[in-house]
Amino acid sequence: MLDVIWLIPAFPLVGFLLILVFGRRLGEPGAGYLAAGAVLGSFVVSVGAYFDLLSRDAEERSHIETVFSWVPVSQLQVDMAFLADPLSITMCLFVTGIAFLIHLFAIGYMHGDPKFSKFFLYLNLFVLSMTLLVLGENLLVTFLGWEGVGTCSYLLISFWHTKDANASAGKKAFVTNRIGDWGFMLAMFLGFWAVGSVSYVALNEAAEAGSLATSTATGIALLLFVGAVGKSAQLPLYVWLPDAMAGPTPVSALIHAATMVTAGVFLMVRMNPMLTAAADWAPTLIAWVGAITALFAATIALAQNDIKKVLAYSTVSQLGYMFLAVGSGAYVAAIFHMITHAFFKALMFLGSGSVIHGMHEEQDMRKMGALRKFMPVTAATFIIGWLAIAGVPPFAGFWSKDEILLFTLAERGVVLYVIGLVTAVLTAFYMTRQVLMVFFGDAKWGSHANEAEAAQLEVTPDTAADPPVTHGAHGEFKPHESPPIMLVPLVVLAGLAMVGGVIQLPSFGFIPKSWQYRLEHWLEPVVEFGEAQIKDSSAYGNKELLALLAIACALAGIAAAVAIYSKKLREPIEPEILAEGWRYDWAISAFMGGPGRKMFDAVAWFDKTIVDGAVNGSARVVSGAAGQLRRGQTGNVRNYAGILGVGVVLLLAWFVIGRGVL
Amino acid sequence: MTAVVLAAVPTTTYYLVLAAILFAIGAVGVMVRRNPLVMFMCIELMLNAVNLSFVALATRFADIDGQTAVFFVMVVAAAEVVVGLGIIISILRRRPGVNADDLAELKG
Amino acid sequence: MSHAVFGQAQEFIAPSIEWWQISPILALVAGALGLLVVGALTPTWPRGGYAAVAVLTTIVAGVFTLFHWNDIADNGPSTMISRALAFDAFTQFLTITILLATLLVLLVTADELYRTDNDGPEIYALMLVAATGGIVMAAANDLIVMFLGLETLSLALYVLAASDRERRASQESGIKYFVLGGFASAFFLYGIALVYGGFRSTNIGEIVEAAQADVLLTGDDPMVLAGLAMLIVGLGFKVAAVPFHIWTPDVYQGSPTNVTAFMASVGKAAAFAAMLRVLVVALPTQRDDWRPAIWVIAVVTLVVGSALAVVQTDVKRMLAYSSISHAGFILVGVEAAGHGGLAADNDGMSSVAAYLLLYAVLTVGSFAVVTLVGRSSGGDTSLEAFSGLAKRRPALALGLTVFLLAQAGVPLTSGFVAKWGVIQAAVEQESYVIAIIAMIAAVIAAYLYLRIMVSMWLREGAADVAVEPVPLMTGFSVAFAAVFTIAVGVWPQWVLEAADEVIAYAR
Amino acid sequence: MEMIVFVLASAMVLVGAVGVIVRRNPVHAALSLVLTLFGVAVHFVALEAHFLAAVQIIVYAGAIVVLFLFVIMLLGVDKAEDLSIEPFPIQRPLAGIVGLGIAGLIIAAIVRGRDALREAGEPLASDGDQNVQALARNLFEDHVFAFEFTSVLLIVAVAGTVLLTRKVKKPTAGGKAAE
Amino acid sequence: MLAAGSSSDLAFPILSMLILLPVAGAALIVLLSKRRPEYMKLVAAISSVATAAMSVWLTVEFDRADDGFQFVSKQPWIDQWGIGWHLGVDGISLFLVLLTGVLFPLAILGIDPHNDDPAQDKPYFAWLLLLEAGVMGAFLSLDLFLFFVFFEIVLVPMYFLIGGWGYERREYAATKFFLYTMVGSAFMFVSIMATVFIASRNGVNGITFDLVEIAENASFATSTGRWLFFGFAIAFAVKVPVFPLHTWLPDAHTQAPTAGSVVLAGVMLKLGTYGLLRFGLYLFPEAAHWSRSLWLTLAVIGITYGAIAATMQKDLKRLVAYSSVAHLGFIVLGTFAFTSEAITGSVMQMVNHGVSTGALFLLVGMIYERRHTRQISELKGLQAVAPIFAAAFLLVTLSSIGVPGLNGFVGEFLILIGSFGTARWWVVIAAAGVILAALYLLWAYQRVFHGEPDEANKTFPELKLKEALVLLPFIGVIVFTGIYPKPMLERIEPAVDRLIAHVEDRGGFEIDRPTVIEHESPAGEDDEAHDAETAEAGE
Repeated sequence: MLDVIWLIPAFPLVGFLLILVFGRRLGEPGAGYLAAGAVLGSFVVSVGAYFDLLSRDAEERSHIETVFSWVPVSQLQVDMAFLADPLSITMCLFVTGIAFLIHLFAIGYMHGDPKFSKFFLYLNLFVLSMTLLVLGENLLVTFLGWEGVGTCSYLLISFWHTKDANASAGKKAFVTNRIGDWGFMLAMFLGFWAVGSVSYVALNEAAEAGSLATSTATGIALLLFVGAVGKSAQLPLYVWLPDAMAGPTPVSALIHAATMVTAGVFLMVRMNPMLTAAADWAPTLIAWVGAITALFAATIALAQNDIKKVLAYSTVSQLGYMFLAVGSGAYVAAIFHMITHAFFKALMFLGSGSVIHGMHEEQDMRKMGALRKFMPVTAATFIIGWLAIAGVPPFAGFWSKDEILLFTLAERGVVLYVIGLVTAVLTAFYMTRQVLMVFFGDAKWGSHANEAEAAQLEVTPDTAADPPVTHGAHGEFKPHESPPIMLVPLVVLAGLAMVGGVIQLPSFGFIPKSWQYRLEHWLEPVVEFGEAQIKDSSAYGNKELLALLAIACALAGIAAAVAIYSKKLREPIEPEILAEGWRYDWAISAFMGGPGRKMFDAVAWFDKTIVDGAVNGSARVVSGAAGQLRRGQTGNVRNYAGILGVGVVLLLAWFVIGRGVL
Repeated sequence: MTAVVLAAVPTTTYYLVLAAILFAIGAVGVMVRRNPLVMFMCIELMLNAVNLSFVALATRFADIDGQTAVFFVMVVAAAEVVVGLGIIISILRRRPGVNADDLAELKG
Repeated sequence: MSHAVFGQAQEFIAPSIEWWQISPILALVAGALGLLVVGALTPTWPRGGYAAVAVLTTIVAGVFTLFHWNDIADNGPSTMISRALAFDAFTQFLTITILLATLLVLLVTADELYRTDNDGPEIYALMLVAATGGIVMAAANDLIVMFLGLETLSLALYVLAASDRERRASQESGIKYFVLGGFASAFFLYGIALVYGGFRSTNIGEIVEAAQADVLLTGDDPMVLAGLAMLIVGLGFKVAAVPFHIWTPDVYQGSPTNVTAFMASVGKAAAFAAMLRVLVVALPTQRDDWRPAIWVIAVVTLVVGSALAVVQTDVKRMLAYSSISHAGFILVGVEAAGHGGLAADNDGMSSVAAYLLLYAVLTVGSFAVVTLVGRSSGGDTSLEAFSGLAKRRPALALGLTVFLLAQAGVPLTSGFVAKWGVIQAAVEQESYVIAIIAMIAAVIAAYLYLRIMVSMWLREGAADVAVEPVPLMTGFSVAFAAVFTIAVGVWPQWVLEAADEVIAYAR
Repeated sequence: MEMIVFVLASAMVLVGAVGVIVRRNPVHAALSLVLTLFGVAVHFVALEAHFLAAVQIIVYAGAIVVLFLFVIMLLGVDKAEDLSIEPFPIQRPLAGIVGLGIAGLIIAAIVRGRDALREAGEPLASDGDQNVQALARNLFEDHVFAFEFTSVLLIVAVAGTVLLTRKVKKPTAGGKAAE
Repeated sequence: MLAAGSSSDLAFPILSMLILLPVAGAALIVLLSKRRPEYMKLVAAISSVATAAMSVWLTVEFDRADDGFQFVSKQPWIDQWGIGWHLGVDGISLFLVLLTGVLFPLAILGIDPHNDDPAQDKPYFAWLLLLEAGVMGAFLSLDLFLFFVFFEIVLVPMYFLIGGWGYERREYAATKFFLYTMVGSAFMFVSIMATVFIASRNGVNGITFDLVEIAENASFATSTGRWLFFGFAIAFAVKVPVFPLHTWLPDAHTQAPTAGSVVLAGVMLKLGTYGLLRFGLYLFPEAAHWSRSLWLTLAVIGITYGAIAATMQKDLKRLVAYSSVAHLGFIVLGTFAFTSEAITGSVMQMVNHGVSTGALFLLVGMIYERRHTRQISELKGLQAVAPIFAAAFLLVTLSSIGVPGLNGFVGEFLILIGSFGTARWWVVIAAAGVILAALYLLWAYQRVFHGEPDEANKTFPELKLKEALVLLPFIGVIVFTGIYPKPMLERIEPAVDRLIAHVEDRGGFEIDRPTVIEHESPAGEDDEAHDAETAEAGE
């Protein structure tokens, strides 16, 4: 099966091409099914590859499949080649799996959209890029996927491009990502010049063998991290992700929660030997960035009222966790959290999509409430997701988060651990707030039924593709449950969010030995850093205690939220500054619109006035001088004789005085 | 004193210096006079200066070539006068009393 | 030795006169005389008769010259008639140049004269005689002979400049040219006298002998240097080198256009030929003295000519300034020739010769178009008169465009070959600075050509401009010049080969 | 004696020359020119160029100046030129500088070049007869081409005069009257 | 030994035909009656398509294993000066020739000049064909004189195209273009001759303008070489254009008719970069290496400065023009990095830029045809009314931005990665320029295509079939070379390697190469497999 690993990207490619050519003819829902089918094909191949790998010895679990030579110049020999190893196949599995589910969901969600087939065109292109990203044998193929997903993200965020906000968000995402790509590219260059290759194997082996200078390794690691910061929306480049919610909700689920944004984490894990070889402060820096991002985003999420914005900031926060893990050496935990997060966050995004769908494009949580009665399946699955993210055992999120915190304490000390813990409290709090506002309490939409829709059409037409077309036919406003095709993915994801934790259970006494650290063992060939490295730390010794502490924090957060938003024991504190995201975005805009713009204007002015001015100026000087000179040509013959005479004298002077014997 | 003067013989250089002065006077004349005919006369002055130089040098070198050259200069001067006066006449006939300063329509 | 010994009776030895070798001159003079005498005797000739005779004369002279060319190739250069004239490739090349230009100008002149009904033998005769003067200048092996040639050419040109007697501009240009020309001639002549004072001879061959002896023994002679300065003044005037160019724009503009063409082609070629004779052939021993002067003059000429051309509004005047700029270019070649060295590795002279030939044809072509445009617009040759020419007369516009591009030095035209030649010569002598200045000046001048082209191609002309048919002979000379321009540009080999021969000169 | 002749003749030359450029009336200027020409002729005699002296008187003073006077009379341009006004203020100083420059520089060259003047050959015969003979011999042996070529120059003069003074034909329908 | 390169035994003078065919077409057009304007385009199309076919054939016949000049045609021309009609093509020029061959028929077929008077078609097509001949000639010449002739001659048709069929300020733009370029050429003019003469005294037998002869045999004193190099370099720098000599370009591009812009951006600017490579590096390795810091700095300034200036443009065409300044900065950067990767990337980027920017100008031209404005502010929401058009535009934009998988990326990437080792800090800044490219192009795209279309733009017509057919080759190339650049790279690289070997040999310096850490892994085997594969291909 590994020989046909190229089929994984090939399926979506074919799907993409078919929809490109026949998209309009296929129409709805044909295009959707075709796209979903293509992704399913990839998933199947991934599963096959998984079992193939599984059947090999641990040392043999790496296979390179070269499709063709891509950029062969001199020393730089880059192949279009795929690396099948536990890490990439793991990624493939969950990427294609979730992608398939989301494709299904989208068939329902995008129902009636005039650009239905185009949506799936982009979606398949995205899956293609994403699989290239994770399967790439070298940094360049990964970069191809990396930029590819960025481009798809751009296309999908600005999918409803007639709204300026959507278009801006798409552009913002792309450009911000590009800042990160700058780091990625430089890392590649540095790697190439240090090792003579950009393939992962060569680079990682060089790092492991210690044949790289520490400074080089640090450079590569940090530059890759810059790339990861861009792609995975960490401070200071996270700004694009909340805006990216302008895209259709399946996009948010797939790209901006489950897969693309985790690419940065994947990359860091992929290159983990480089991090190990780097100077010590490099992983510490990464951990700090991750932790601060996690906390920072969590605080912002506290005060958001847009159902998707909450999830977006939550995503940023969770990604921060993953980087905290990476920086703490918990690579497996990072991957683990990536997977569980993919499950529950995709679930919740889809759930929110279902809610939005059911609420006729309403996204403001203050206008929701009590939806559990109208959308029981959505509500149930959403609640599972909520429990997972809040860190309530035995849901998936608890296990992964717990492991990250364990490693953090063991490797990076108590400060970061506390930050992580506080973030966990906040996470539980704001997620509970969201659940309460959306599904519980009083229905706040009933009172302003139709005019609400009408008003919302004009005032906050956030994601309105073309509401009148989708739901305009409804005579009266009443939330409704989504069609089965949307619910099936929800249910499947809810199941995964519930039991996803089993792939990497900690070594608690009550858990059978064979169930412990399965993911870690599986990833062993790729990630050598694991449980063994922290075995001697005191934190490891008290891991059960720490787990209890984490549970306590989660429950505390939930309790507080219930107290405030359900029992109304206290007025909610939602400071303006949090709602505005600490004004970070505002500051950037102010800078770009102010001094930045001035700088650009200055360059344009410089170009026009100085550079071009010099050119035109020299022309003017010539004609000006000529104009002056021209006045010597008086037309008077005696003047002419005088000028001639002057010439004679000068010439004579040269010959007689200059050259003569005088 | 007188004897000295009488005994002195002007050398070739004397003639050449005289010729140079004459030439310069002629050149100045072309620059300051406005009547085309007079300007023309000044050119004749210059030619005479040249002739004087030639003859003085011919004598100094005992070389008849210099005198021959003067002969040709005279021919040229004659021809030039004919042509020049022809042009002047053809202009003055149509624009009587015009002087060199008036003929300045072409310029710049 | 020319200075005979006096005091005793002497047999008169008649000098041998090489009739065959001066046959082009004889042919031209005969043609001119024929025109004048027969023209005077039979007042009414058939239309075109004068022109036909004149053209025929130049062709005959040209054929003779071609024979001579081969002669020299076989027997090497020599001098003629008591060493008064040089019979060498340089002479023949310039003779061809002058005759070709004269031929083309005669064709244009014929059409011009019909138009004003001024057809008469004199103008043709004067042109033939002027060409003779030019040829003599180029061939002169004696400064006195050169002076006579120069005067012949100049006097004829004075008259021709003033020949459109009813036009005030023509009158003005005639008198200006005459006064200043006489003034400059006087300097030239004085220069001869001073050189004579230095070397005791006016014969170039003897000057060289004397100079080689003198300079080696006693170093520079200030009198010679002063004479040299004066000679440069006289020749600089004729070639229109700054600051002795001052007459050029006015005279070019004021003269009848066909005469302007003649001045710019024949006059310039002859003057440069004379300049080479004086500076390179006669006074190579003084080259360290005159080369810097020529350098400065060349630079100033290039810059002033090009820059002033840019601010003009009259096309004739523009072309006048452009001819000044071209003179600067040729001076670059002269400067290069002044670097000495073996003839084989100094292309200065040949590049100048080639430039003169190519430029002569070009400029006649340009002015020929101007005559036609001036005709449609009632004598107006301002830039506006050229507006929309491409719409009215595309062929004519194309022709002028070819000439202008060539003057700008665009490749695949003769102008490029010419520029290439002189710049190559300069660079060969490592005169990089002057080469670069020349090229920059060429860019400035290019603006001028572009302006004319813009006018022709991109501007709308006045609606009421009459579209006169192109007269046959002018059309022919424009076409010939254009084809020549392109042909030489594409296949310059033969011109260059011929020009390379001019290094074999006689003294 | 020779010195006295020289000084006197030089005085004639210079006075005449200055006269040409300062006399306001062209007729007076022409007469001043005659004075100069005579002075030059005297010098020619002193320099034993007898033939040229004669030609100088006959052709120059006799023919050319007469021609000048004739034209002045013909055209009636004997009106005095007002030399007190100079429309170009710079012109006269410029002329002065140029004049001084030319004279000064050439004199400098001559004076410095005196030592370099080539040695004389055998002295020229001092009587007029032989002078004419020598000149003739020189003319027809060494300068025969130049001599013959002067005829071409004269053709120009003739043709030019004819052209310039010929009556203009009335422009016919086809032609255009010039401005 | 690096001899003059092998000439294939092709009896057919294909290179000469590439130049002469368009000339013949132009001549035929000139001879045709003005009253039959409909034939003009036909003749132009036939002759340019024939040229294109021939250039394709050339590419097919090209022997990729041969690193020397192929199809060499060498005839004496001006023996007097040692000038010959010496043509040849190697990996560096091959694709530029192909690009020229293919771009012209597209420009001729794809865009009609906006002539009020059909009679004006005649000069238009004649000029275009002459332009093609000139550009072809410049890419094929192996003789300094010949090259200069072609280098200069292209100005004339371009001048007339801009001046005759351009927009509002065409006279100004055309004149500026002509004169500016001529100033540069003035220096090259002198430099060429000096090179020849100095070479003739230092190693070359007699006077010859033959490029290969001089490059292989002449030795220049250090300072002489530097002077000469700068003479050449100024001309090329103007043509490229390198900051701060670029200001003619926005004017010329903006005012030129669409076909003119396409050709100008597509191939004419490459004369500069190609010249730097072919003449600058080849003839004066030492000088080029010595002055590299200057060039790298100017290139990087060009990249960032061009991008920033582009961001602030209000005119869409002008924006694209400034983007050319930025893109060509990359090419210059790669050229002066001296590594095989970088120079190969530069050559490739020359072609890529030609395709991408050519296509962009085409599209902008189509917008102008429809809306009669190029002002970004007057365009809005076009994607809503013309989605296919928008998609094409977006694809080309992305290619221009340098998104991987499209052609723009490969060249840019190769340049940057190749330059990193020899010009590290410049690359760091240049790579940041990539961010800016996304900024200005996407911003422009957003302003023009996104949003709700207003009244004026509501009726914007969708891409027509004919237009689509013209765009198709561009898009095909954009995608194909992005995904599979190997056919190009393997033809370019041998020539580049040979050039670098020559540069190292004559310049007397070593160029840094990446450290290679041997490792035992499948990747290593792959490398060997590569070699085997290349060797196979070589046979």
